[in-house]
Amino acid sequence: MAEFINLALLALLALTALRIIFLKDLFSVVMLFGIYSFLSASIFLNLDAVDVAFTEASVGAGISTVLMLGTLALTGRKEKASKHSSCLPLVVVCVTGAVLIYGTLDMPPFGDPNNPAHQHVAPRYIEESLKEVGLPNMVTSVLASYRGFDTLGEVVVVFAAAIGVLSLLGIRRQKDELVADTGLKEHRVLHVIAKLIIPLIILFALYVQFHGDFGPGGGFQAGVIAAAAFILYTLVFGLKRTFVVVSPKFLAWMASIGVLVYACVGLFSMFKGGQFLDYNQLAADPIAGQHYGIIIIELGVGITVFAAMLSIFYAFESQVERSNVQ
Amino acid sequence: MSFVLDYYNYWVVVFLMMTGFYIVISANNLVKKIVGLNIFQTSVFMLYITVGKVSGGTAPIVTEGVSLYSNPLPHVLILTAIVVGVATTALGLSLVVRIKRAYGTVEENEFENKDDAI
Amino acid sequence: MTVVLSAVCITILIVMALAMARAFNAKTVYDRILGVNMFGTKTVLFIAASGFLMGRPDFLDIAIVYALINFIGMIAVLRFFEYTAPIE
Amino acid sequence: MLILDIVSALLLIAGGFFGLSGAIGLFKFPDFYTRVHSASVTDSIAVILIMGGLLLQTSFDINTAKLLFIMLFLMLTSPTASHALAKSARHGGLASMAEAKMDEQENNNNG
Repeated sequence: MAEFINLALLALLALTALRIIFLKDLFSVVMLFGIYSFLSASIFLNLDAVDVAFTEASVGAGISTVLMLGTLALTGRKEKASKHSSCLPLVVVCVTGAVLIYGTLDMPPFGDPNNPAHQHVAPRYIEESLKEVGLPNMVTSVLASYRGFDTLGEVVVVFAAAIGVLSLLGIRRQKDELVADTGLKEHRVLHVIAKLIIPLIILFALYVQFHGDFGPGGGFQAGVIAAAAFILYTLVFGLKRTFVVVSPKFLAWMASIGVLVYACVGLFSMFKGGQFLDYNQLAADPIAGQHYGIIIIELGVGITVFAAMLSIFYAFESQVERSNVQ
Repeated sequence: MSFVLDYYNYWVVVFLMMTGFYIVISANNLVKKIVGLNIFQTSVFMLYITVGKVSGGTAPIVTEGVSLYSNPLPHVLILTAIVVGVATTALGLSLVVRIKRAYGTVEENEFENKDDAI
Repeated sequence: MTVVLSAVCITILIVMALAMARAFNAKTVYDRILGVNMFGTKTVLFIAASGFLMGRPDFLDIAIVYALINFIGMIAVLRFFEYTAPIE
Repeated sequence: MLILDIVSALLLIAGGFFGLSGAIGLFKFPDFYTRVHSASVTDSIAVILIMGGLLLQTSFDINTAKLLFIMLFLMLTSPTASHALAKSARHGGLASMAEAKMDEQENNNNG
């Protein structure tokens, strides 16, 4: 049954990608891209990558789609007909595709336990991580402990991207420039329901943040889900009212604090006499030290991702509202 | 049949990758190009996760009574790659917005002409 | 029970395919949004049902995220749709 | 235990049936507003039935709570989304079938 679901979902995914090529209405392209992300998340789930499915569903489908829609509101939704002939790209793509298909024939068969990928580092993670780190979720142990330095790099990349977007677009801080009642003000039912479910979303984000050690989830996903709650608030009630709740300046502080918390854990373990990000030094018992370390750095990741994603959204949304005023 | 099942995932990955590639090189509109880039990117994610799957295995979260788990390493790599991917997408989209403001268009051939005029 | 769950999974897959067909070829843009929305809610059900089918129902968190993001995406579409003139 | 299984199977099958009928309605109904009707009403009932069927298979643990949460969430958001969509369509000037017919008749009378 799992194989059948895999076949069917991949076929639907290929169809969606094919349809996106021929659509000229960019609004529809972005909506189909949302479907594409959802489908690929279901495929990840079916291939046992629970955490990846979680991230793709929240980050890929949610944030990218919202940002693309915001861009379309600024750039217009019609793609003009291209004047180039599409012959040359088609030939290039077909030749490259044929070469790659030829290359796949040398790949190990799908799902074989004797594949080279499963021989080298993975057995250690699978067999030892419960003893060494003490968390049931191997993905979290590898992410936060074994490859903690790598994850620090990723968090810095997210932080840098937020700085990049803010320096390119900037958030309008003058309150007068924003209209008092933007957002979907005609939709009364939406106002009531949004007020009802936003607390539920934040609650769920906290659950994901702190349950990530035992089930799917963790800082990246929790940060995005918490940001999604405020994005929903902005979409329904307008940017001006959201600025009262979470101001852009506060977010800038939060984003840096998250990275600093992460890096400080590393420095603290060095101070205790271990290597950078060596959590065993954080407490007398190595396992307890690992637990403290992972909880704190996941919190740092969550705070940074939340602040970075929300400020990126603020930047786009303030552009949209400004262009709407003019 | 088992030959097809063994390689089906890889073929779909190649197809998606080429679809994304085609959109990137043939589309005229910058937003559509970014959508193409994202499709390309997702196909790479799919390749990694396909490699990490073990038949009969289950998700790499320790539970009682399960001994065969899928490979957790590709999952970690892709999890962070997705978040970074969104960060780069956001940066690309903000560049598109700036291009629209500077040139008044996001169609590739149109602002190329304007560049010549300047 | 496995038979029933498989049947339900396949039915939901068919419904997803139909909703997708609606989103691919729609007379108005609203029909397209409707198809996308229906696809989203049916995916939530699919994930829940397939979790029980595979015998590891502890991944329902992902279904919750789907439901949540689907709603937010829908609201975002309606919100930004106001700023763009319809062409269909 | 057996009775619970049978009830759960019945609920699941009924849910699948309603989902399918909604999807067919998406193609068969004549105008947008009737299509919203077919999609959203069957959506709600399919959610209740399928989630109910799955609830009977849990052994009252955290999965039960999560299923209830999903159900509550979908019951709140799915009708709201349909309502907002229909309202936007109305606001955007999309005519229903009856209105389109009336317009046509008026044009015929005038012409």
